[in-house]
Amino acid sequence: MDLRLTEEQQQLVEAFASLYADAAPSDRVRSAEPGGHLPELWDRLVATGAVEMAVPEDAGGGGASLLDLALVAEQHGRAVAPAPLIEAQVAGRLLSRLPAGADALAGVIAGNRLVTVGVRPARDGVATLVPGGAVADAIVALDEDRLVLVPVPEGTRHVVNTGAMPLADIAIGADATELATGADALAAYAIALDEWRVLTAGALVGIAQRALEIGVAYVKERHAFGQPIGGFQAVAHRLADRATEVDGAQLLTREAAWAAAEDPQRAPELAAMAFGFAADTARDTTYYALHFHGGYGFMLEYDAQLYFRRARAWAGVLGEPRDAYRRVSDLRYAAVGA
Amino acid sequence: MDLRLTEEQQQLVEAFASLYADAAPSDRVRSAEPGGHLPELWDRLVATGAVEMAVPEDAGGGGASLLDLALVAEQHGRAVAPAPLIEAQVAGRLLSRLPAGADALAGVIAGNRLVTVGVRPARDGVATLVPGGAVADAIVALDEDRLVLVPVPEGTRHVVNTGAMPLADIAIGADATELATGADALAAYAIALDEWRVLTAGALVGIAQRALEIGVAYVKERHAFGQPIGGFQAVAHRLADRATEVDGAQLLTREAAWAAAEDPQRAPELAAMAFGFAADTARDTTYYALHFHGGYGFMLEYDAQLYFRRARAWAGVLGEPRDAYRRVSDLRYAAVGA
Amino acid sequence: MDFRLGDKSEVLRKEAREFLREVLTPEMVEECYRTGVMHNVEFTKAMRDKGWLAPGWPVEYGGQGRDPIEILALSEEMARAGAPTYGIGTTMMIAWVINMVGTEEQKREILPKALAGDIVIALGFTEPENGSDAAAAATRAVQSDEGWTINGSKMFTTNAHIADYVFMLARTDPDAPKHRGLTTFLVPMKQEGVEVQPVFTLSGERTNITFYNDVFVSDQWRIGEVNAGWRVMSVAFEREHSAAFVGEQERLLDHVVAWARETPGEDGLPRIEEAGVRERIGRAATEIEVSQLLQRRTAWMSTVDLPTHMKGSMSKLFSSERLERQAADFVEMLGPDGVRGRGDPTAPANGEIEHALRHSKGTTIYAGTSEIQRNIIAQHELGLPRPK
Amino acid sequence: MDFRLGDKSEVLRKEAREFLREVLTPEMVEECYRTGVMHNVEFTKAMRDKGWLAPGWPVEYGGQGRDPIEILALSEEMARAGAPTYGIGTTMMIAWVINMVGTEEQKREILPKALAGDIVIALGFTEPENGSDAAAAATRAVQSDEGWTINGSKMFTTNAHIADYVFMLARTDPDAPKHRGLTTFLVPMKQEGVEVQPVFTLSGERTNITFYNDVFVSDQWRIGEVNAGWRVMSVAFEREHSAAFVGEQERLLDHVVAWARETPGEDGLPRIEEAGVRERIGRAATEIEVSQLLQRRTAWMSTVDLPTHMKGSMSKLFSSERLERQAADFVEMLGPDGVRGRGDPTAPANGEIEHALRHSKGTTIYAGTSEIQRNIIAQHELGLPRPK
Repeated sequence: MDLRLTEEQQQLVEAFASLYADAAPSDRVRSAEPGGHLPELWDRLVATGAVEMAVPEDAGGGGASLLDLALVAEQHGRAVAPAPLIEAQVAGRLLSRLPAGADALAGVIAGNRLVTVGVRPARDGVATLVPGGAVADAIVALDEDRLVLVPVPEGTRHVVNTGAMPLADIAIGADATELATGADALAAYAIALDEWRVLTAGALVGIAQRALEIGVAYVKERHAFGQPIGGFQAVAHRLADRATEVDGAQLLTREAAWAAAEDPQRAPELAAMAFGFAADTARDTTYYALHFHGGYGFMLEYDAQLYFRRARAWAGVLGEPRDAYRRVSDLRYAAVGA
Repeated sequence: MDLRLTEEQQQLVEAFASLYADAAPSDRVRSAEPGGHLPELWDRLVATGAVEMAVPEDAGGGGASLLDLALVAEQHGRAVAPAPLIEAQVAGRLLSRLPAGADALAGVIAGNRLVTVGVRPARDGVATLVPGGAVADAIVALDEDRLVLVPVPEGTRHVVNTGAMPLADIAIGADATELATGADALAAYAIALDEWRVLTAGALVGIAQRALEIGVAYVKERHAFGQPIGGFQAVAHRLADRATEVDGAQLLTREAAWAAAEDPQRAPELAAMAFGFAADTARDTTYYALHFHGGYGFMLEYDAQLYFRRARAWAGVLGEPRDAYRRVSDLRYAAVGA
Repeated sequence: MDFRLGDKSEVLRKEAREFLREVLTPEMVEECYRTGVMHNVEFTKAMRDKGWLAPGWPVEYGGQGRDPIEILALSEEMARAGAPTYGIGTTMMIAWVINMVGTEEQKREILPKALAGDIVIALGFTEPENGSDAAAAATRAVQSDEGWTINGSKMFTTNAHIADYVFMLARTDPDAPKHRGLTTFLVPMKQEGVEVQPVFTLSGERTNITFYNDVFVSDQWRIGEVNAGWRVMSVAFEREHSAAFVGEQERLLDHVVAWARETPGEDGLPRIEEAGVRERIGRAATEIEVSQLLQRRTAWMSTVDLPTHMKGSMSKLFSSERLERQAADFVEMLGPDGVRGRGDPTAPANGEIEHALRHSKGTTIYAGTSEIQRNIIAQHELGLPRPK
Repeated sequence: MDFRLGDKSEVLRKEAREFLREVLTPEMVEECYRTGVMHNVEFTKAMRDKGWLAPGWPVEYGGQGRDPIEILALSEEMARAGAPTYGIGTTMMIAWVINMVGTEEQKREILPKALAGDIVIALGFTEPENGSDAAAAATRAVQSDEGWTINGSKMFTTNAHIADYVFMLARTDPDAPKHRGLTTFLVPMKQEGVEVQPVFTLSGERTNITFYNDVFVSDQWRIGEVNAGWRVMSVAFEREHSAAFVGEQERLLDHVVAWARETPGEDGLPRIEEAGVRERIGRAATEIEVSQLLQRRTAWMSTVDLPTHMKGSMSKLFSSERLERQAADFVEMLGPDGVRGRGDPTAPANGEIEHALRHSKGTTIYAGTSEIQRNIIAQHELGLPRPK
């Protein structure tokens, strides 16, 4: 057992922390609302190889492990960064596993094509609430048992949403290209979804962790009835519970990411666990971080609400934590829908 | 709107409070375990007319309203009284609505026959976990679409249970007498069950209320780190939440009992609400009342655990609060199973 | 016992529903959302015409002499419909204070206008540096020739940008104990030195921060005795028996049930057929019943002259906490569509459920945070030592 | 990163499972339930034969030199099987203290017997008037000729009735600040003046209250310096990296899953097919994974010499709170059958789920209540002011 990051991983974390601090401070996050996309940030991410790194080396990418990407995702979440990085990384990896995806992948690696992925199968020919869909050039979607590459039409409408994400509902039109069909398509999509679960869990851990820091800093500073409000047990104990859950969510998410390569048998189960628990944790942590700001937490001018909204929406586009827990039970105990 | 009790109701409450204080102090409650029946208490209850009062006047009883009975049930719960009063009252009222129940009813009113009721339909010919079944002479049970009076066989086994209740699994044998069949049976049973829900809710309110008093008294007296532990917000705030819920559960249960006569259309819905909410409240209140006793709460010698166990079991023989809430939805919005 | 509100209340409730159907147009509701302002002149005038600006005031003061239970029925319907009553509420609260402790001149000047719906009065209690602890107000009022010079700032002065006055709590004796050095003033807003900056919030509601820079207020606008401001405050709140959110809870559940009935699940059946959905809806319905009972109890207690302080805290605490939890739970229950926001044409229930998630978060904060309510209940209802 | 416990741990885990299958007979388990005593001589001897009484002690002191991660695998299996290790735990904890701070004579006398499983040492920290605040101990030890006279009482001295010694925290200088006037003693139990009264508990476990009436303890049995008792206590706890209940959580879930697979619901299908049941099982499985990771982290941290204090609190807090919630939730999930108690032949899962409901309630209380753990985390992990 070893819970330390390698030196390379530490450098990776620091590099992205500093990229986000520089390119996505909270005032820019705020000004990118409601569309939720910051082109300068996206360009920086592409330039630094954040998408390319996710693609395996034999497909021309950087060959980062899912654990490396999860560490980046934590930083992404800490910054509540307005850029569809996780979806683009997952789409890139997915394309790399599909011979028919080579062309699109080339554009992704070259950095001149933004491709994301719909995280639920299309319904009635429409991929709904596709993360990054409102700003992507194309998306990968599962339509029945076909994986297709769908060019995003001009003028695709951004769906207004709680988390100021660049979401869109995208109809799978005649110009969609088939990438895979049948069992191959389903298997590739299942892997992609698990990767998305883990990386989104990583981002949710980052959201929760940063929200906790913001909340703790506030209650240390704010005084009421002659003392810092962080000295009241009603405040301190709720935050202690959250700190515990944040630590747990981080360990679990890192374990799930690690397992993708090191313990593939447990990886799907751990991905569902991490997604459900990180979503619960991000929701509850951002709740209290905001709540203990009192009226200030309710102000758009304060950062707490940025985290509060995204904690709910980033997870919400896939489904609620209860869905994830049912999936855990199914994967582990082979009941319904496993 | 008037939330005051009448003078008669106040006298009723005081009379039963004093009966229980006298006949069922906590050391006797404890000594009646695990069987959960205190014959002297039962005799006192019968002698004071506690069963008879529940039966309508035109059937030879005292004609108490369900609200009156709910007030008695609150006192019953406060004392965690080891006697199947609620089941006997409900059975008496049920028998009074069935012509074929006249004989049995006569014995109930005369006080020489203890009849209770199974609160779930029999399964495979067995009425399971019948409250009071281990000490009853007979029970009323629903077997498919037949309501039957079942003599309790000699040597019926007491089911060991969390709440030290006199529960039994009772097979419906050849000596069972038919009381009603078809729609009549189902309708009469439905009313009886709603009455049992309301009265049990009343008892759960009593449990919660008394447990809160016990918990509050303890945290006022117990000191740690130089102050009464009730002065710590971690303690005080949890108890404030419980006090609020206890008040709410009492209002709701009284409303449900009142509605049986005054607002029959809403009565079933309110009965389900009261049962679910009182069960939640009793569970949570007894939890904290015990918890804030620290190690002492864990000792059988202290009263907190008496309440903790009964809060769970008295409600549990019907089902969990979630079932009650589903029923509320069904009754109100006419979905499944209404 | 009698759990009916009574005929007068039910008649009033029916009348309110008809009124709202007629007067509260979708455009008006939409305007509230768009501007974030819960005050509408046209709506206020229509309320005035019904006599509903001061339904609880005695008839001799221009009210309808209704009891707190009738008023509850009225306000529950207003909240359930999402009517813009916030400005009416603050204005009439302060008008009542003036009616009770004001000078004849103040009454002459303010009451007719308030009762006519012609003026708006905003509340200036909270400051940037004090929230829950209103008595810690630091805004100074210094006596000068025939008046007072005010310096300081007030936070969350909702409606200040459309208000004629801010009813302000200011420190007039910095050397006295904190509750004894305060005085209340009705500060006219249209004057030099007053600055109003908008503050936008998570729910879309607009509030303000207001700054007072050498603002002169004639002694005519001092309300109550000098240094008796804290007593005046208690007059302001004595008719507020609780700030529960039953109407909001009901509105949310209405939307959720409609959604669950018309939205098919994966099996093609309406989602209200699912065990989990039924459970969540039934739980919310139960909590609403409890919220309503707790609120009605405080109203009823005030009709029989029982003190409502702790019971009002229970009502506010329970209702707001459960509203918040319900909104969060229902947004999750909607599944991915739950993230579609109010304002988007594809949002379920016109985005009302998503909006409730954001709106409800404020209800456990303003009008006394949940933590303050729990302190009150612990200390005054349970007799615990004052929590620290 | 590497989340594997490592080969040595997995080998040990397998060995532990085999050992438990062989040694821990149903009769032995049943005896624990019946007597409420989590100590069994036969089991202890079998543990000794495996070298598992002191697996983490250095080899030169009679241990196996295993690292904290291996020990975790071992203790997790013990807890999952419900093995009677409580007496072993307290005995070896104090044996280690003696190994570290005891005199040569004390070591000679105690260590071989402890390592042989021949003696039981109970803990005497808590008193009737102090729970969470152990340093407030009031039991007095007064120096007399070549020894000490002890008067007072200790609460929750589990196993005192079968113990050879109680390791006692006693006040030796009532005038010193509360942490500085304490001394620790190993009090032989078989002597005049010692009285043990049984205390029965909600879970069925038996503990004791012990009274000390002019009990003479020779100075030979003073452990550590006079008035240095609080320092000695820290030695006792320094190897306790966390008191998590992962094994208990796993045992509970094992029983629940078996029940859900074999029990038909109203539709005749196994209950594990129900959405609600799947959700509750999956949530518990997730929380167990988190409990395990938090616990393993503290063990791992100690292997790389990182301080584990706050992280141990997190592990204990999370694991015990979730165990409690899971037990309550699962009992409700069983429906009415959930009230059938351990000991009844009709109880689902042999009553283990019902028993877990009662047993789990203690886990958030002993070894530092959840409130104490939250105080520690708030103060030391988050840097908040010391909560009051």
